[in-house]
Amino acid sequence: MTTVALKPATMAQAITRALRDALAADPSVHVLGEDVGALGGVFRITDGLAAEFGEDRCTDTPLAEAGILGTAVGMAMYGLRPVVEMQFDAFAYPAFEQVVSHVSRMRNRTRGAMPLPITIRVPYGGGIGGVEHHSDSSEAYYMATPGLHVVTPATVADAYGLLRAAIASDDPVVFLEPKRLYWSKDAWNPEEPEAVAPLGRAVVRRPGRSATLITYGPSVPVCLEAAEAARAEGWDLEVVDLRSLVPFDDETVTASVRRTGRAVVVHESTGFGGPGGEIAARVTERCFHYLEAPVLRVAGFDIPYPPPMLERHHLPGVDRILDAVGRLQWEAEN
Amino acid sequence: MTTVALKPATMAQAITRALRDALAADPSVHVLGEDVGALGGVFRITDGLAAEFGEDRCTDTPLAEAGILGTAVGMAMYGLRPVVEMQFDAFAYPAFEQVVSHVSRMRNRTRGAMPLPITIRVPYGGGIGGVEHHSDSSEAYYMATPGLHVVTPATVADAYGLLRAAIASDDPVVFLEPKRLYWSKDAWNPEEPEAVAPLGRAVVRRPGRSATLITYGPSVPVCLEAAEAARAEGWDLEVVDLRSLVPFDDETVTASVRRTGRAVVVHESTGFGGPGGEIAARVTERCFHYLEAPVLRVAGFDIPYPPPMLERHHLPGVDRILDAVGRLQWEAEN
Amino acid sequence: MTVMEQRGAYRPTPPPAWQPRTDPAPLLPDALPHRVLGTEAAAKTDPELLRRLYSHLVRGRRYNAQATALTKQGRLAVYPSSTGQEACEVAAALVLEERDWLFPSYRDTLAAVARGVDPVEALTLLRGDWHTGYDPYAHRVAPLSTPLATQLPHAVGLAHAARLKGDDVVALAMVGDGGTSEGDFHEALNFAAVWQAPVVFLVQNNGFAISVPLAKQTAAPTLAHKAVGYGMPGRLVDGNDAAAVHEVLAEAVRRAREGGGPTLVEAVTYRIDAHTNADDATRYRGEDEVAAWRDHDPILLLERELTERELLDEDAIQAAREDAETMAADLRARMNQDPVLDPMELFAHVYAQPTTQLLEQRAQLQAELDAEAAGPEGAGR
Amino acid sequence: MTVMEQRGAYRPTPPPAWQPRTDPAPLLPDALPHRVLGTEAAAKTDPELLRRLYSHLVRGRRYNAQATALTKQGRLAVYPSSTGQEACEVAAALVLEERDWLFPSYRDTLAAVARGVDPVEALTLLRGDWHTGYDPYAHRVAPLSTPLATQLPHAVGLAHAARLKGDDVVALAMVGDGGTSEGDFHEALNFAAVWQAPVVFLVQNNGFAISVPLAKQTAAPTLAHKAVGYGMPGRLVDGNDAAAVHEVLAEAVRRAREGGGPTLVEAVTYRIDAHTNADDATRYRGEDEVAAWRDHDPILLLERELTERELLDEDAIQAAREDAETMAADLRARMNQDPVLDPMELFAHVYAQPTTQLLEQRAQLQAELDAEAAGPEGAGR
Ligand SMILES: Cc1ncc(C[n+]2csc(CCOP(=O)(O)OP(=O)(O)O)c2C)c(N)n1
Ligand SMILES: Cc1ncc(C[n+]2csc(CCOP(=O)(O)OP(=O)(O)O)c2C)c(N)n1
Ligand SMILES: [Mg+2]
Ligand SMILES: [Mg+2]
Repeated sequence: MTTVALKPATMAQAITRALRDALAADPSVHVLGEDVGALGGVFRITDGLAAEFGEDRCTDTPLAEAGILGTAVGMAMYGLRPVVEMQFDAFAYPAFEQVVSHVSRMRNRTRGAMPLPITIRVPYGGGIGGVEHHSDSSEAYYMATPGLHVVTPATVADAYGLLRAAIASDDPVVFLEPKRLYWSKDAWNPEEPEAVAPLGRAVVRRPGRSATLITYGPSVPVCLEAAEAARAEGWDLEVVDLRSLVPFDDETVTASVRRTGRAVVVHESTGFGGPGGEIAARVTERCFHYLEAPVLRVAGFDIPYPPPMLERHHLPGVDRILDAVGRLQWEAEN
Repeated sequence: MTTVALKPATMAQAITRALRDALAADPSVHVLGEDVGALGGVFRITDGLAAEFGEDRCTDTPLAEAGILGTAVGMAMYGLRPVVEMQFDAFAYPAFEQVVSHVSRMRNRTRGAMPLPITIRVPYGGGIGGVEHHSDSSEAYYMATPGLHVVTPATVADAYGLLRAAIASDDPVVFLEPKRLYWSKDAWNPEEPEAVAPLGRAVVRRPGRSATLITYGPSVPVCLEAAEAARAEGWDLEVVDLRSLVPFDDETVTASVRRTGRAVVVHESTGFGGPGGEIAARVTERCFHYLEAPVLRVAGFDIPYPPPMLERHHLPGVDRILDAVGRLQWEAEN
Repeated sequence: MTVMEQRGAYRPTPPPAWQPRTDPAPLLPDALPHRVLGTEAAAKTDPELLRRLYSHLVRGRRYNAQATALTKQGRLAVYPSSTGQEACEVAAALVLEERDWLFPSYRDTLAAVARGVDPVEALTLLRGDWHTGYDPYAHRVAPLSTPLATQLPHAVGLAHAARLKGDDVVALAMVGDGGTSEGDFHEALNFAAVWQAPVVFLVQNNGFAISVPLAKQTAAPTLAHKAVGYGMPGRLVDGNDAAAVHEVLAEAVRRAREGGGPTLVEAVTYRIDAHTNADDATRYRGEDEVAAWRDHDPILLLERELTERELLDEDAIQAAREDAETMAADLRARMNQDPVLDPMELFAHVYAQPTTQLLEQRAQLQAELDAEAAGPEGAGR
Repeated sequence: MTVMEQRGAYRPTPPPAWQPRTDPAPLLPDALPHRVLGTEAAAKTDPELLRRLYSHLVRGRRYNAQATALTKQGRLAVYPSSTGQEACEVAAALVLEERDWLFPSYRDTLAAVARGVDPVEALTLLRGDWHTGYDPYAHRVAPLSTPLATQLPHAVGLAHAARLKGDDVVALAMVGDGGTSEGDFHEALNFAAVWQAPVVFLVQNNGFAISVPLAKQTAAPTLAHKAVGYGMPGRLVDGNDAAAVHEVLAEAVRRAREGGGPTLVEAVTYRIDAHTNADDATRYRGEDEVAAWRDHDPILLLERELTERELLDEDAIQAAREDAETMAADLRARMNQDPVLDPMELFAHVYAQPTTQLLEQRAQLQAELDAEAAGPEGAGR
C-alpha cells in the first residue's frame, strides 16, 4: 500500500467518483434519471458521465419518476444494475408504489429467483434554503418498507464507499444523500477509495463516556459539533453515525449505550413517526437496565418542512441537542 | 333519551350507516372511488348509496388512485367534503404523492386559507386470506406525514362515530378500516349513533393493574382475548385502544402505563419502523421512572406480508402477546 | 393588394425549428376492429396455426372452468377467470419466441400457462400459497402483476435492457381496459416510444373494470387511439377472433424486433364470468349483454372457420376436448393435494442475506413452532 | 360465387354493441400551430384586447427581468423566469372571468400576477418566505404548484365540483412539456374527459424540461395529439402569438363553460432564460437556437401588428414601458424590505387546531427564542 497525500474533496465529488468507478468496473451498471445527461443533474453529481460512458449508460429519461423506477425494475430483471437518480426527496413520491409494491418485494415474491439490484439515489434533507418540496426527510417511509436497504453517508469517504457497496449489493438500496453535505469537504484519497462492505455497520465517529448521540447523515456534523461544545459542560459525548438505517447495527449502538448509560437520538426528520422512535425503542429494549434516563429524541418538529427563512428554527442544532443532553437526569449520577 | 334495544350489527354496516348519515346530513359530502357505485364497493360498504343519493354524490371513478385523490383535493378546494375510498391498502400507494405533497400540506401551505376536509378510507391489514397486496398495514407511512389525522376503529360503535367525526373534521383524515373486523359484530344502537369527537382520544377497553397492552384497530380484539387468557397466569392486563394514531393521546396512554408500570405495544404492521417504535419511545420518555421493564413490542415480522397460508405465523396472536407480557421482568416485582 | 400582401416583413411563420415529430395518420387505428376469421384473409392464415390456436382455446376454456370450480371447493383463494378472453390469452402466448418475455396481469394465468408455465405453479398465488409459483426466468414470464399497470414499465425496462445488450428480445405486456387509466400506463407507453423499446402493449378491453363499464373509464374514441399521443401505432382488433389477434400481435412483435419500436393493441373482448368468483356481476350488468357476447365466442368463431374449411373434423374436436379434460383432471388432482409451506421461508428471501433482526425473528418463530409441536404442555400454557 | 358469399351464417361482425365513442377526427389538432398575428384573422381581433395584451406583455417581460435581478441580489431564493413565454402567461390570465380559477405551475408567477395577485405576494414562495403568499380564494388562483402536473387533477376536481354545485366556473390549468410525462397529467385529462369537466389544460411547450429537450420527452407528433387518447379536442397554437393563444384559450373556455367539456391546448413557445437563475443553459443548448427564438419574440410579434395597424404609437409604447417601470420599481422597493416571519406560525396551520404535541413543541421553541433573546447568559450556557 503506497502512501498518497490526502487531498480535500467534497462529498459531491466522491459520489460522482463512485458512480464513475462503478460504471467503469461493471458494464451492467446504468445511470438514469431526469437531467443526468448533458446537465450532469441539478447537483452536477453525474457531471461528465454521459460524455464518458455514452447516453446508453447515463440516460436522460422522460420526466416521470414512477416510469424511471418502473423501467429500472425491468432493466434489473434483465440483469442490469440501474442506479436511479431522484431529483429531490419529495419528487420520489410518485415512484412510491413501485418502491413498495415491486422494488422491495420482487426477490421475496419470486422466492429469490428475481433479485432487483437497484440503487435509488435520493438527495434529501434541508438546510439548503430550498423552497417547499425540496427539503424533505423521507427516510421513515423507506425504513418501514421491508426488503429495502436504507443507507446514508455523513462523510466524504463513506459517500464513496457506501455508494459503491450499494451499487454492488444484490438488494435494492435507497441511498439518501444529505444535500447540505454535498459541498462539505474532507481530506480524502481518491486514488485508493474503498467500498464500505457489508452495508449495515454503524461507526463511532467520536468516542465518549458520558452519553451517546445516535445520529446519521446531515445531523452527524451537528452532533460532532455539539459533542465539542459539550466538553465545556463537562460532558464527554460519544457520537454514533448509523450510516445504514436498514439493516440496523444493533451491536454497535447497544454497545455504546450500555457503556455510556444515556442516549439522545438526533435527526432532521419529523419526530413523530420518524426514525427516532424506532431507534429509541430498540435501544431501550436492549439497554433498559443500563439506562440512567430515557432515551431522548431531538428531531425536526412535527410539521411540514418550513420555508427557508424559518428552517433554522426547525433543524436540530447544537443548542437543542445540548438541552436534551442536559435533560438526561444527571442528578441520578450522584 | 329513549331506551332502544341494542341490536347486533357488523362494523361494515356501521360504516355504511355513517356514510349514509353524512351524505344525508351535509350536501357537501361526496363519496368517490373505484366501484363505489352500482357494486357498492368490493366490500359492499357503499352499498345503496348511489341509488339513494345519486351518482353525483357517490361516484364510480376511472381506475386511478392519484386521480381520485387529486380530484378530491380540487373538490375540497371548492368547498366539498370528499370521502374517498381506496380499494385496498396497497392500492393507495399510487396516490402517495398527492397524500404527502398536497393533502397533508395544503392548509399549512396557504396559512390556513385552504383547508382540505378530505376523508381517505383505506381498508387495511391482514387476516382475511388476501393474496399479495391485499393485506398491508400502511399506517406508518401516514403517521410520519404531519398534517394528516390517522384514525382506526376497533368496535362497531367507534367505526360509526369516528367516521362521522372524520368526515366532519376540517382536516384531512386517513381512516383505516380493519378489513378483518368488517364482519365482526357488536350490540349497537343504530337509531342513536354518535360521532366520536374530538378525534384523538384513546379509550381503555379493559381496565387492569398488571400491565398495559397498547394497541389499535385489528389487534384490539386479539389483545382483549390475550387479557382474558392472562388471567390464568395471574396477570390483570389493561387494554388501551388508541383509536387515533394522529393526534396521539399521550394523556390516556401515559396515565395507564404509570399505573401499571409495564407495557406492550401490539400491532400487525411490521415492527421495524412501524408505529410501535414511536409509541414505545414516547411512553418511555414519559413514564421512564414508572417502568419496571422496557416497553416491549409485538408486531408483524419485518417481512413483506406473507401469503395467506402463512399469515397466521406473521400476525400477532394471543400466545405471542402473552410471551411478551411474560418477558416484562416480573421478578423485579418481588 | 390585400392586407396580407402588404406585409413583406412578417409573414406568419411557424415558431423556429418547429415541426411535428411524426405523421399522425399512420398511428391511428382502423375504424373497426380488425377481423380475420370469416374474411378472405382467413384463407391466407397458416392452417397449422389455426389448429394450434384452437386446441389452446379449448384447453384454456377448460382451464378457466376448472380453476373456477376449485374456488368453490376452497382449493383456490380467488380466481379471476378469462373465460371469453381466451383468444387474447392464447395469442399473446403463442406469438412470442422462446427468448421473448411475457408480462401478464393478475387475470392472465392462462397466457402464462399457454406459454409453458405449469398450470399448478401458475395458480400458486391464487391458491394462497407463495406469491409466485414459478421461476420467471424458466419461461420468461414475469410474475402475475396485481397492482394494475405497474408491470408495464417493467416490460419497457426489460425490453430496453435487452436492446442495450444487443439481444433480439421482445416484451409483450398485458393490461386491462381499467388499467389504462393508471399513471403507470401513460409513463410506460411514453418511455417505450421515446426509447423505441421493443415492446408490445396488449390491452384486453373486456368492457369492465370490476363493475365499472368502459364509458366511465374513458371518453376516447377507442383505447387504441391513445397510441397517437405517444407517437406509436395503435391497432384495434376483435379480441375474440384468435387469428386476428395473433396476426396483429405478430405484426407488432415483428416491428418491435426489427427496431420499429412499440405498438399499442386494443383487443375488444368481453369478460363472460364475473370479475372473480367473489364478485356478483348481476349488480352491474344484464344477462342479455352477456348472451350477445356468448354468440361471439372465440372458440365458436374459430371452430366455424375450421369446420367450414374442413380443417377440423369431429375427431379432432374430440381429441382437443379430451386433451383439455386430461389437463383438467391432472390440475384437479394436483390442486387437491395440500401444498406444504415452510414458515421459515418467510425470512429467506427478504434480502440476499437475512439481517440480524430477521435471524432473531426467525429464531422466535422457530421456538414458537417447536413449542407448538411439543403440544399444549410444551407451549408452557 | 366467392368464398365469402358462401358464408351466410357468419359474416364477420364487429363485437356486440361495439362502437367508437367519439369521432376522432375533430379531436386532432391542426397540422401547424394556429396563428393570428400577421394573418387576416388579426383584423377581426378586438383592438382593445390586443392593446391590453400588449401592455401586459411589456409589464410581464419587465417583471421577469426584475425578478431575475432580485435573485442576483439575494432577495429571491430562486426564480424560474417566463421570459419569452409571456404571451401564454398573460393570455391564460386574461381569458378567464373573475369567477374562474387558475391553476399555475411553479413557473407561472406571471400568470398569477396578470390575474391580479400582488406581485410581491406572488413571489413569497420563491423569496423563501411562507409557501404561499396570497390567499388562493382572493383571486381564485391556486398555489403555485411545485410537484409537476399534480395541480392538474386539482383543477379537474374543482371544475367538477363547481359544475355539481351548478356554478358557471371554468378552471384553467397550466403545465410544462416535461410535466406531460407524469402520470398525473394522464389521470387528470382522463378524469376531465370522462366527467366532461369544464377545464382547459394549457401545456406550455417551451422546448425543455430543465435540460431535457422535447425529443427525449415524447415521440408524439405534437403534445396536442395526446388529446385524442382522452376523447377531448387538442389544439396547437403558436405560443408566442398572444392573440392566437388568447383566441384558442377563449374558445376552449367557452366550450367548457357551455358544457362541452375539456380541451387540451399545446402552446409552442420557448424558454429564453435558463431554467432558473441556478441553471446553466449553455450545458444543453446553443445560443443560435435561442437567437432564432428571439426573432420570434411575443412582444415583437404583437408590437409589429399593432404598429402596422396603427393601433399603437410611440406614446403608447412609452406609456406601457413606463407603467412596467413603475411596477418594477415598486416591486424592487418592496422586495428590498426584509419580510418579518413569526417562527410561531410554524405550528399554526398544520391542523385546524394544533395538537397537544404541537403545543408542546411550540412552547419549546418559544422558550428557546426567549433564551436567545435574553442573550448568551440567559441561554443558560
Ligand atoms: C393499482 C390498483 N388499484 C386497484 C386494484 C383493484 N382491482 C383489481 S382488478 C380491478 C379492475 C381491473 O380492471 P381491468 O384493468 O379492466 O382488468 P380486468 O379485471 O377487466 O381484466 C381493480 C380495480 C388493483 N389491483 N391495483
Ligand atoms: C414531480 C416532480 N419531479 C421533478 C421535479 C423537478 N423539476 C422542477 S422543474 C422541472 C422541469 C419541468 O419541465 P417542464 O414541465 O417542461 O416545465 P418548464 O420548466 O419548462 O416550465 C423538473 C424536473 C418537480 N418539480 N416535480
Ligand atoms: Mg377490464
Ligand atoms: Mg418545458
